[in-house]
Amino acid sequence: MSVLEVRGLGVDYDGVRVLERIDLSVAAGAFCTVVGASGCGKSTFLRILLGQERPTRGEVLLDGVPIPPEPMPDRGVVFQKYSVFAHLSVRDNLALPLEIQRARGLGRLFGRARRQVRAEVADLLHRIGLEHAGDRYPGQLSGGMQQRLAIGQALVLKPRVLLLDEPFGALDPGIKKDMHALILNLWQDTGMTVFMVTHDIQEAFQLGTRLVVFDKLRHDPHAPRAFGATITYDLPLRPPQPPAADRPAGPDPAAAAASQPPAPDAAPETGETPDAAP
Amino acid sequence: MSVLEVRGLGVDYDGVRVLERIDLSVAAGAFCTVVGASGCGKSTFLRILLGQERPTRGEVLLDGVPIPPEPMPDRGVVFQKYSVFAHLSVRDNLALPLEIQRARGLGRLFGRARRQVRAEVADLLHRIGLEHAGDRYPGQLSGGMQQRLAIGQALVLKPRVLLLDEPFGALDPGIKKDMHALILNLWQDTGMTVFMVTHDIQEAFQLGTRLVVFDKLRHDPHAPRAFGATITYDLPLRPPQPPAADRPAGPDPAAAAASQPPAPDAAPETGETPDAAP
Amino acid sequence: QDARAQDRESFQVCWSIYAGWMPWGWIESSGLMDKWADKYDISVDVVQINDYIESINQYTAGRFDGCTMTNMDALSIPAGGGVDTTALIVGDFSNGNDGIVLKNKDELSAIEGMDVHLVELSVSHYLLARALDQIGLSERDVNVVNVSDADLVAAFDTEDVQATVTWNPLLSTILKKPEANEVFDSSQIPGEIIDLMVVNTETLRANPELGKALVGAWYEAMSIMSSDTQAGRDARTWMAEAAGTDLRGYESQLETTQMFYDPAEAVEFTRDDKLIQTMDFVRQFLFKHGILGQGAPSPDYVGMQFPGGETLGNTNNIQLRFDPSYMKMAAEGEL
Amino acid sequence: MRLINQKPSRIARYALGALPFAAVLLIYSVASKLRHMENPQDRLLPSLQQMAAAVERMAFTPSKRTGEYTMWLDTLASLERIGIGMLVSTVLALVLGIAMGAIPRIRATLAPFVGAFSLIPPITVLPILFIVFGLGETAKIALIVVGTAPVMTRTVAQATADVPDELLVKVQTLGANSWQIVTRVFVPMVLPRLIGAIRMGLVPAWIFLVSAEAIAAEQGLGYRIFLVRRYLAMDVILPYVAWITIIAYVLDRAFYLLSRKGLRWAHGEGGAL
Amino acid sequence: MRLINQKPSRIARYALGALPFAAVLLIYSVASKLRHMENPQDRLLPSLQQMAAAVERMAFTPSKRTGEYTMWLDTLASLERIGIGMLVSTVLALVLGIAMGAIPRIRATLAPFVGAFSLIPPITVLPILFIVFGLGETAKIALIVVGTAPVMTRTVAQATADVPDELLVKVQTLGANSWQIVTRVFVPMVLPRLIGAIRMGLVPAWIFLVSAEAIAAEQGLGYRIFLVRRYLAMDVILPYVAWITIIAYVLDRAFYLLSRKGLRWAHGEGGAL
Ligand SMILES: Nc1ncnc2c1ncn2[C@@H]1O[C@H](COP(=O)(O)OP(=O)(O)OP(=O)(O)O)[C@@H](O)[C@H]1O
Ligand SMILES: Nc1ncnc2c1ncn2[C@@H]1O[C@H](COP(=O)(O)OP(=O)(O)OP(=O)(O)O)[C@@H](O)[C@H]1O
Ligand SMILES: [Mg+2]
Ligand SMILES: [Mg+2]
Repeated sequence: MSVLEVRGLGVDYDGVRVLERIDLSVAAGAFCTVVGASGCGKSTFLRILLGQERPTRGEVLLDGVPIPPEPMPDRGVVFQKYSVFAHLSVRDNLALPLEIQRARGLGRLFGRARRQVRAEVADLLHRIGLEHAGDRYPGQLSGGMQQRLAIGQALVLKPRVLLLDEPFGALDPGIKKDMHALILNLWQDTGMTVFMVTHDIQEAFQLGTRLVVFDKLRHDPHAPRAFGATITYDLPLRPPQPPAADRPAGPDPAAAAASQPPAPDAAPETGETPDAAP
Repeated sequence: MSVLEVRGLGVDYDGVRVLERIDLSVAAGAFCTVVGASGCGKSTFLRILLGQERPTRGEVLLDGVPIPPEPMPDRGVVFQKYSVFAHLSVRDNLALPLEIQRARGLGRLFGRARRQVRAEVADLLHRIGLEHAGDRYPGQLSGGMQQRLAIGQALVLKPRVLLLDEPFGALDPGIKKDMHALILNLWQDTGMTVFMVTHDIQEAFQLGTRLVVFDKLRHDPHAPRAFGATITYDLPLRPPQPPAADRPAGPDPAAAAASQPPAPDAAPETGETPDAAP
Repeated sequence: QDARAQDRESFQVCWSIYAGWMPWGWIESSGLMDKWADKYDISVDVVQINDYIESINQYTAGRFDGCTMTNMDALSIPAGGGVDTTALIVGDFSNGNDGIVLKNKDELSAIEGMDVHLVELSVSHYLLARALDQIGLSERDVNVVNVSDADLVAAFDTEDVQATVTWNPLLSTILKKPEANEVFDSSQIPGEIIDLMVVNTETLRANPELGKALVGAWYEAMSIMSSDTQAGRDARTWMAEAAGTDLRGYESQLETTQMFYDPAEAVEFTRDDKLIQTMDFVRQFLFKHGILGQGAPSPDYVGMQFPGGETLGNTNNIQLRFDPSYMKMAAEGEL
Repeated sequence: MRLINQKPSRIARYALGALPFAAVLLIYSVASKLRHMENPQDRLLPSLQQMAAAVERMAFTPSKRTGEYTMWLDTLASLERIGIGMLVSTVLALVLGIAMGAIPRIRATLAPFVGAFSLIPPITVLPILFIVFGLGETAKIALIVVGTAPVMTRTVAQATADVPDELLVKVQTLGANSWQIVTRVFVPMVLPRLIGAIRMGLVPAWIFLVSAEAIAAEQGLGYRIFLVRRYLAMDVILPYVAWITIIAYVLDRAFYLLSRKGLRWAHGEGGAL
Repeated sequence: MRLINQKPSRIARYALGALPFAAVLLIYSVASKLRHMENPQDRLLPSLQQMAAAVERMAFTPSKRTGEYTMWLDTLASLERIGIGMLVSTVLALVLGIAMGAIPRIRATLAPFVGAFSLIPPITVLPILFIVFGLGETAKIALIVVGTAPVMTRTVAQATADVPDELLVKVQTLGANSWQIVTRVFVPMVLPRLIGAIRMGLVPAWIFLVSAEAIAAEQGLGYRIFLVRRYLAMDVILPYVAWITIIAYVLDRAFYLLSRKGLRWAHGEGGAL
């Protein structure tokens, strides 16, 4: 059962072909990792999936229906930076999606409704390990804590698909390990479909149920900009997880991925957890 | 023969003790890596070595002489960010130190003298792998290229000591590998003494001839701010290299460090070298 | 359709701060205006505007039904701009209130070749032209430099200014400087710089009560302020303070202002043929400086009407009327 | 040690800061004394005592005409005008600026016009302003608004356009409609720069206030300065100017503190002058 | 689709941008027509033809008195004043601003004073400017400088203080002395914000130019506007105001392009309005 289907997708920018002939069909519960050279169009592809931009050719279907040409809550996203709101405390960042859903006018709740929302996000706050930092502003958090918050915020509305654009690219290795465990746990619990662009091949192999490689297949030395990148490899790594609801209780692939032998660059935690600093 | 000597160093900030009783004696040609929890005072220690700040107690000697209370060309530095000049092209960034030395008035050379300086830095430009990007501005470079430039710039004047504050903290693992090779090569060629703060323990072990760990030794739960951090471990990893000039031709420790089995997180180069992007 | 020509009940007139017009402020604040307006079943607002030119511009643009201004400005701005205007009250004429001041020289003829600082195209400019005329010089023999009235007093303190023409209270402030010499003043061309309250002719025709109320209030104020009673002193003190000075300062300004406290004198002044001659000087001056109406082909372009049906200029384009009939009513106690 | 590394102590900082003020006062006193020696009735540079007397008269003695304290009356009138003017400008800047920054159609429509409009020196079109807005309080407030709102609007529009695209995409994936994006993202994120714009705008606001009051007013700080200028009463003008400066300074600081306290998130790092 | 996502095409953008200008022109024409129906000699809102005739007279017909073309003469005189004034302000801002931003002692000394000084409305202290600078060109230029330099200085000082500490440490480890740090780091890094400050400063500069030319001028755009205001010649004033606006716009764009071309490094990303 494929959640996301991409058919004959192509993107040109000002006449330069960036992506071409991309066909992809992603099953529900898959964890797709995407790698490719810098500038080959990975972020562009993600922007198309988001609906932030429209493809020059081809179409994208979500659950069989063409996606609307703008971002919607069925597709969550985490970028490398600017993914959380600097003017809201950690707690308010998590409450924001619910406030937006419930207060269609101002987008802001008051009194009991507000307390209610805050109570609802308390569990999530705990799961992303920020319960002690609930009242801090993002500017007072480390990079790792900010990305944890960004992921948490993207998950509040339980999107069908979560899109990640190099979410851990700027983090220290030790912190990265933490984040991998966190994202695998959340993916496993929610049963959502994940699309993650990364520069770290090891990360791509370790996390994904499927690895997608973008590259230029054809190259004309006389017209280097004539051809765009497409999908050159598409490796299944492990079976996607069944949707959270009807998943068997047996050993699950995500847990398996998480319990791989620890990577040898395992650095000790040097203070990026909220309490380590004096 | 110790280049750098730290005696009974202590630092208070507004009555809060950050560092205390630090004694350290570093041999010429050592590659000291420094690790420690976030906020324990590693950057503070580096600022003291730089002369940017004065210690509350104790003293720092360079070649047996107390360091002047401000940064000087005998101690080079590379920070995690803001280490190169955004308004100068790559080539001009490298030429800047020489221009400053030779034009004590304006700090700017013209005509022949200028061409001469540019020729002098051509080799360095090549060694840091930026010869194709010589005319670009730092804003047009990737993070890795910027740090390569920063290191190159810091080395132009051949400082006695090079101080690095998490220079590779913001880079992708693949790029990091490159940078490790680069810094080891340069260290080896120049025979300078290196001090490098890092969060990445693996990096610390892999590069250093000596590993210094900062931590709080004493902790009073009733006055958590009463005691500062000091050096808790000081592990020799391999012998420091002899000064570049009188070094024997035999196998050298830096090369040994560089030829350790490749780390398993070896990611393929995804475009951070100057030519990879289309 | 024309709002000005309609029968209305509420009116606005404006005035600006000047010795001869200070009574208007007092008329408004003391309730005299309301008293007279009530008598004719209308309401009249007397509004203070600090910038003299702006007050005339606003009147010309139609925002006010009446405004205080000099005979010269009445001809050049509203009349020249096609707003048919009637001089309702001839309040005073400048009798020394305007003067030419030289530094360290006491002969008018010394002005030849000098930079003369003044408000260009104002009555000062006119005074200068008339003064030069009398000693056989013309404007060509001096260099006129424009200075805004707000800056004039301070400007006189600088080396650059050796000659200036201005009016009170700037004049008296300047004359306090030891090196300042007044070499010519408006008392030497008596009756040529006249301070008026003008109203829109169409409005006045449709609403004669406005004229009656204004004139009635004005002459009641005149009789009070000219009296040597406590009420008179109080009124003058009020005016002095509103003018930014004290009673003594204000009274010295009044000394060089030929006030027509008695309406009969004003009527007589208006009927005198000398007025026609004065206005002829004025229109020649304006025409020469290109400010008598838009693209005026000759000094006759704008017509003026005087008491007894006499006219000056184009009778098909009468825009400025001297009409003593309301003042006459006051003189005869008919208000 | 290099000059840039020589940091004065706290006390030295205060002493140095007071220096130029003391110098100006000294120069003024000497110049005033010299002029008075030449002409005892000089009005241009009154002595400090004369100014003190004028303040005593204007601020602490009831006016004979109205029985009120002139300087306070003037201050209140001016503050009211500048307050309303800046309020209107702020609202305009916020509404138009965010609309321009956020909605491409509105930006395309208004940006060139606001850009051109902000370059018109308002005092040159005073007659038209007065005709449109009348001569009452509205005109004076309108002059302040016309003089400050366009630049403030441009600042807010730029701040709105500077909100990173990532945040806009993110909030859309959280289901926000355009209006919610305005209330929950644009308005709060733009506030620090709006306060900055208000602080910048207060400088021209005072200038326009003074100009407006010089043309049509019966009280106000600018009016009084205009009125006594014809007598060159610098003993009144200078204290009034100093008073205006003090008020302006206090307002500026107040907005700065408001921003620091109320928008802590925006003042994470970097010192301001 | 959400409003913030609806992007007009290139052509639509131009059309929308022209809209408000067209609307103003239309409203003006109608208002002018109405007033002329009432009074054919109305001067407040001259018709477009009347303004064209005035421009013809002022710009393309030699003056009867001097044989010169009034409008060009006025333009040259004003441009010279504003040019010199802004040059002086720029130099002052650069020198004082960098000194204040870079050298702690100078900052401690000058920052409070410049801060206070920038809040004084300069037109209120004109008499003092006169005694210091006389009445000639110097005084007019001084008014522009006094009106623009303090704010520009503050901007440059802030920009200087914003140069990251890391860069200062780095350049010191390269052996630079204070003066070299100024020439090689502060000046070039501050230039983009200096150009920004000049663009911001040009708005009040025009206002002060117009005020300055009221002092004692014989030509200049502001002088002419002031003069013809005496007979409500809006047919001259309005084209002059439009002309000032056009000049101001061209200058603003020129500085913007200068910054984009000359300081490419500073315009890496982000669009400006
Ligand atoms: N808005 C745009 N207009 C024109 N060209 C664009 C635009 N956005 C991206 N590009 C070009 O499209 C290509 C793909 O860019 P994209 O950001 O998708 O690459 P990427 O694979 O995400 O790279 P990276 O790994 O560096 O993030 C690049 O060559 C880029 O220059
Ligand atoms: N200028 C200062 N004034 C007051 N406290 C300071 C100052 N600079 C640093 N500190 C404090 O001193 C301590 C040490 O800071 P420092 O930056 O040296 O830590 P660090 O070990 O480099 O941390 P990290 O690993 O996060 O870079 C911290 O608690 C910090 O809050
Ligand atoms: Mg990308
Ligand atoms: Mg640190």
